[in-house]
Amino acid sequence: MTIISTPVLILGGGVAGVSAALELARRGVPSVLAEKGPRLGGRVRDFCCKATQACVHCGACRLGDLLAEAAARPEAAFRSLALAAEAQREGGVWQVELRPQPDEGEADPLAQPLAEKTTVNAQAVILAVGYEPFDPRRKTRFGYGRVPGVMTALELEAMLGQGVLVGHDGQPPESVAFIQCVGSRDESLGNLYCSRVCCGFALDMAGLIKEGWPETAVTFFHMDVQGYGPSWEEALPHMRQAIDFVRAMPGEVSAGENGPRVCFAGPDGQPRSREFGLVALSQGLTPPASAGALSEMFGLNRNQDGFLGEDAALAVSGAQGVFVAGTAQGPRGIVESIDHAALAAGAAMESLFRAGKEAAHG
Amino acid sequence: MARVCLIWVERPGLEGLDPAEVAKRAGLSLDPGGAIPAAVVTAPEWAAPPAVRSRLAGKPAQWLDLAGEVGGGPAEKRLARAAAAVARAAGRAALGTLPQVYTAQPAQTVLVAGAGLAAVAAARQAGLLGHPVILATPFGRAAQAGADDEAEEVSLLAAQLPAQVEVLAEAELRHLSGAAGDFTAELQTPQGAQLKRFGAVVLAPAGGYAPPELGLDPELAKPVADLPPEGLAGSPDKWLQAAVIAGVDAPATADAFARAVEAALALQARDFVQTTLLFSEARVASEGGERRYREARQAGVIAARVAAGGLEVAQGGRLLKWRDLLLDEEVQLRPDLLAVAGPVAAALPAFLANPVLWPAWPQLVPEGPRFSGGRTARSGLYIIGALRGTAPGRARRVEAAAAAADLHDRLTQGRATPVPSVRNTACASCLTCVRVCAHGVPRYGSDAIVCAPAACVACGMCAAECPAEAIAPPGWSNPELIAGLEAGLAKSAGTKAVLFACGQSGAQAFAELCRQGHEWPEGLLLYPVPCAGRVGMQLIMKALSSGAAGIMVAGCHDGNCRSVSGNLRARLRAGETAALLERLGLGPERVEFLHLASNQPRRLAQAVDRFVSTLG
Amino acid sequence: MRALLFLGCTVPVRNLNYELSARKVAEALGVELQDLAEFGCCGYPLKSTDQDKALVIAARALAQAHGSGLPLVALCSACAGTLAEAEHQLAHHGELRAKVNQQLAPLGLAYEPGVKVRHFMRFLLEEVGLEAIRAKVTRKLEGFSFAPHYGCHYLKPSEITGGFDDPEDPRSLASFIEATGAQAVDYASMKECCGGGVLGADEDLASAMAGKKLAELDAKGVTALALICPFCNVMYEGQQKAIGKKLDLKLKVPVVYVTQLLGLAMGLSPDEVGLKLNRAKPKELLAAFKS
Amino acid sequence: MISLNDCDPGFKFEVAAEPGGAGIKACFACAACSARCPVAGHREEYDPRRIIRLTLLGRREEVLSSPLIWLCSACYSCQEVCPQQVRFTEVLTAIKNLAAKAGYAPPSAKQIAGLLAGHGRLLAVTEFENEKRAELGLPAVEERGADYAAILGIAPEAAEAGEEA
Repeated sequence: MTIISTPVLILGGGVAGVSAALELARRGVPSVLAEKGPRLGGRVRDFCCKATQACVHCGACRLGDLLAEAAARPEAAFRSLALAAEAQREGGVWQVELRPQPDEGEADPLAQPLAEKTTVNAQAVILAVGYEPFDPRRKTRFGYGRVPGVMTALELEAMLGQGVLVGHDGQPPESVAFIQCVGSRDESLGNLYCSRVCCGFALDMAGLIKEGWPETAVTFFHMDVQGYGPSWEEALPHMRQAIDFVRAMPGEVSAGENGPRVCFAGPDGQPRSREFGLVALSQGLTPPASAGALSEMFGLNRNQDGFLGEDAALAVSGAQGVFVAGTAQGPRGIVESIDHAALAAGAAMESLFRAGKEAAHG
Repeated sequence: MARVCLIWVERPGLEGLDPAEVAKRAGLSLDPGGAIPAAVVTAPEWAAPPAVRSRLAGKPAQWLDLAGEVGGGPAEKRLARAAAAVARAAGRAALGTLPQVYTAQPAQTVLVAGAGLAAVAAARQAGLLGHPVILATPFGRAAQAGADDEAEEVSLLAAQLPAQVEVLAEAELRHLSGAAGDFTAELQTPQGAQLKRFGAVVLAPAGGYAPPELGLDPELAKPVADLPPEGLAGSPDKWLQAAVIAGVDAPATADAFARAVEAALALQARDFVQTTLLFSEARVASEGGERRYREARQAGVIAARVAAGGLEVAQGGRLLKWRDLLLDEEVQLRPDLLAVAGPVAAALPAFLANPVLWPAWPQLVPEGPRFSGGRTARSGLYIIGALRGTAPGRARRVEAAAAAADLHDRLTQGRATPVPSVRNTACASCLTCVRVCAHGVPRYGSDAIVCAPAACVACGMCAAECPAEAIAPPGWSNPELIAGLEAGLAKSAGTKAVLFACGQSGAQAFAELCRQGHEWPEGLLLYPVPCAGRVGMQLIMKALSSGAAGIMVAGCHDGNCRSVSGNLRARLRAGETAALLERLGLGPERVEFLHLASNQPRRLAQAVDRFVSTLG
Repeated sequence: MRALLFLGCTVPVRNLNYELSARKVAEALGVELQDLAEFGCCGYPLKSTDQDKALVIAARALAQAHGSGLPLVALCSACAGTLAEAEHQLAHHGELRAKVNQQLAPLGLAYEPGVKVRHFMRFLLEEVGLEAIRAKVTRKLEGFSFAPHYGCHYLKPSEITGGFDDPEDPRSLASFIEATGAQAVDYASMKECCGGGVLGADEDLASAMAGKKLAELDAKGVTALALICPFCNVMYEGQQKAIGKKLDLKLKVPVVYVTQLLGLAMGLSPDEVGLKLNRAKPKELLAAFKS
Repeated sequence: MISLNDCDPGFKFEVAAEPGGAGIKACFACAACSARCPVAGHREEYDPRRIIRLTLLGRREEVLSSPLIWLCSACYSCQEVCPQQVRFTEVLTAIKNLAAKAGYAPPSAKQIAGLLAGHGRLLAVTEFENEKRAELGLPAVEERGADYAAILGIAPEAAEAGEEA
């Protein structure tokens, strides 16, 4: 059993966690970051660049900068394969037990694998454990896992990242459909929130498809196109020309003769169906799988959507020296997550400052 | 010329390379220990053992991330690649190094000009980080906020301002120039005007709401924040009709939509008031936005989607007409009450509107992923809150926190902020550098170019464009770059090609490919540069004349350059060089620019393979 | 194992084959069905014009069932759905319960929560289990193919049915069919509604709705369409000829009840499962079981 | 041309106050219901979303008098796919109840109460039926019309009359 002491412990090594470590370093505050997996970078590691004629501001490339800076900052120590299993607070200090996770042999040069059970004594803790993509199997009607050619937007992303686009029959599809809000804006699932990033994410991918496979027709099933920055509003009219925007939530995706068949209502309210070579489900962002355990461990509330941190001002007030950064707190994009980590880091620093002052006066 | 030694630091990716053999091939001696005049180290500075770092303090050392340059393939090939990279670095190390000369210490005081949550939060954070802060507010006290901020929250935060924060009441920022470490600001207060020097400046002017231009009668149409008195209600026989407009010409921002929904809810809650919410897209991408939108519908608000630009406004808003998209029928409404939601906005400070002194807004505040968190292209200047269109609340706190940390880092981490060296003997005061530097580093002093002490990001655009070779960030002058280029090309085998790779994109992608064991074409010399913008025509021509058959420049995608236009400039120069080659009959295909992101290694590998194969 | 049987309006008058086969299958599986003697209409037909009264009618049946302490099973999907929904509503809303009981009082009845209402097939699935059913199969219906029709109220609304089978990807009837050794056919219009609900309001519409499935299965060629609801039967069997005429199609889609298939597979004779009473006769099946 | 000033803002609340009607106001017009409606597939003029819309706008008479509301087959497809839990099948039941109160129920619907009051069921059971049942070894079925007549508040004679009508 090893014992480490640090002003701040960060749980989660995705962009938010790494950013939090860097933000603390920029403030001169040392930290220890514990990532349960073998590598830093989280889900963003699997995201591809979606620039076509120009950068679309997705921010996926920022991971490179972050990791490069992280490597050069002596204030931040990174531990991989380290899972927080227990935590208790004593005398204003969190004692968090990290347990080593099985090594799958994918070591990250920036992180040191946790060798043994370790207790970290930290004055503040930042939870940056990310999100869980909605499991589209819960929306049986969209055919995921049953209908060939139906995939998640993340799976499509991985494919596009390899420069490949194949549909239900293993061939480049003549048409691609995106179905938005799968798992978002859905009272029947209890997910009564917009996942914020999916419109931009899907349309950026649509742009990539139109660039790489110009003959492919793209249809975008949606309810409302969400904003994504000023240049986005300028780009939307062009997208509307290149892509078929259908304002309707499809009723069902079933196996058709030539690929997945999407049934939806036309502008006249009449049901119709169309077959696509590939259907991508833009699954929403849901609270991290560990949200329940962490909220219990750290005595932290969850907001009404189930994400960590109930009070909007939590990142400042930081009850008990626990702060939340990135998508663990709610759906947000990559750049937003990076910046959100600055708020958590700033708040953590303030809590150290306050604790220091109290100690000096006490 | 100093004799250069190779200091071998073993790193993942360097396995199987024999240090002695690499040194021999590169024409260096392997570190004999003890005092040495100059060195190439096979690791980035942060990864080298402390002993090596202290040994080399003040020495001309080239910290080479060799593992990010070699790649995979047969041992012989990897050896050749390593030797070329080491030779390239040695070429520069051999020139020795200039001691860093600081013309001025960066000023540490931070100016926060503005009011409201963003301003107070930024002042507070910067103060906590130990900076003296002047919070110049247009109001009588720090706690006062613009129309777009929650007054209570601002008061709460203002009450917690640390002692380092000095509040300058009723102050106006009249003039601003300079960059990080050396801003000059003219502040007008009731006590008179004062000129002060600041290390960093945060602009966070008080904001308000900008109502959309719909030809509405201001007597009828009120901002959503300004709803009619509570008592106003209809009767069972005569319901009052209220309308709330939330972005019908162009979709509302999520923030404006949320405020419109709140207003609609408030109106609908009154007795016998029927509220219709008009919008073109339901922008629910805000925390709790979807929930409140549903709440409003549940309360009885009629959600009316109008095609963008499809709202017909007559009689100043007393008659509204639109087509109901679901029924495909015309609908009209004569509202008794009308509330309008617009995006947050703040007036552009007058000095920023001066096109001679300040770049246009899109160049100053580029909308790229590298300019979030309040950052602007001008080093040390942060624009946050309403002026940037940032939604009230947490998003402004985020910006304030990010800006404070960034400015602190910039003003205190001397090693990260080199000051360009200017050879005044060569300088013709043509102001090219002043013009091309996006970060505002060089400015014309009384008789020479002077550089802000904490502003340079070493993109090297000044050096690339300076016709007199008079200015360069330390380590990136033409002689240094060319020495490396020549030395590296001399050790490259086969068909020689140079890949100039931007540190934000190309070089990162290259290193990633090396980690994956990618085998690079023989004769390819990687030349990492801080920004593609450093690669001017001269460097390209020099590479060609030093034996390279082709030059590829890999820079960021449009709109993703840390220095705003380094990528575009590089592409322009590559194009010009290619055109010149064509005129000379040498073939324009020898020079190519590649747009790239750091996470596009595959694209880089394919482009390089294709490029090199065409060189024959 | 015992259960209370609720027959409803249609089954005991028009679908004796269904009733017969269900009773025999229950017996073979060791399920003792006790008749709810006072049964009548479940209230469903009245819902569209007066759902308050419909609820009281449903509550009447539930009140009568309560004393037995047995789970209530219905052969008709609409009955099962209506009674389950009424139970759900009344159990959860005290005020509603009081109001309903006021109206039941003159009949000497009082509703009390606690009757578990299920469709007969669901009851078999959950209480007997496919394993036990397979164990009773003595005569595999190999070589035959049946297209299951789930209908609407057997599965939906899933809030009431509790999602025992996924309405979007239903499997339960197919698993019964497969338990008999026959092939369960997957087909495009499997989830379509029979249209029975609008037969009274608009016969053309109802015919068009039922016709869609009949036309697909006619073209596909299955041994029979397999049902579990007398309402659906009205459309697919009772109206088949009329629908064919209306749509100008020669429809010849045999129709059976799933309970009949289970019975045959368990060794019951065609007569015992009332196969004679089927009007859209499953000729292949009849031929095979002639002897 | 619809004038919102001439619509009945109270109509949606009226529908919502009926049992099962509460979900109507939650609709955000995603059209999933229309996509899955089997009736819409056969009847061009039938569109669940349209009925919801007209109700929300307060077109009381237009909705209640529309013969379209009686075309729902109550298959619950719309209810299952609705992401906002509008429960349109139940909402439409609420609307039909209001329409019936306003006297708009179609003849076929009107007969039902009479049948139930007369026989306690939709289909009469005579001796003929019970004989047939007996042949097959099935227990006899009794009519329980009186209970139903009492619940429905219809005198048995009136029930008979209704049936004949």
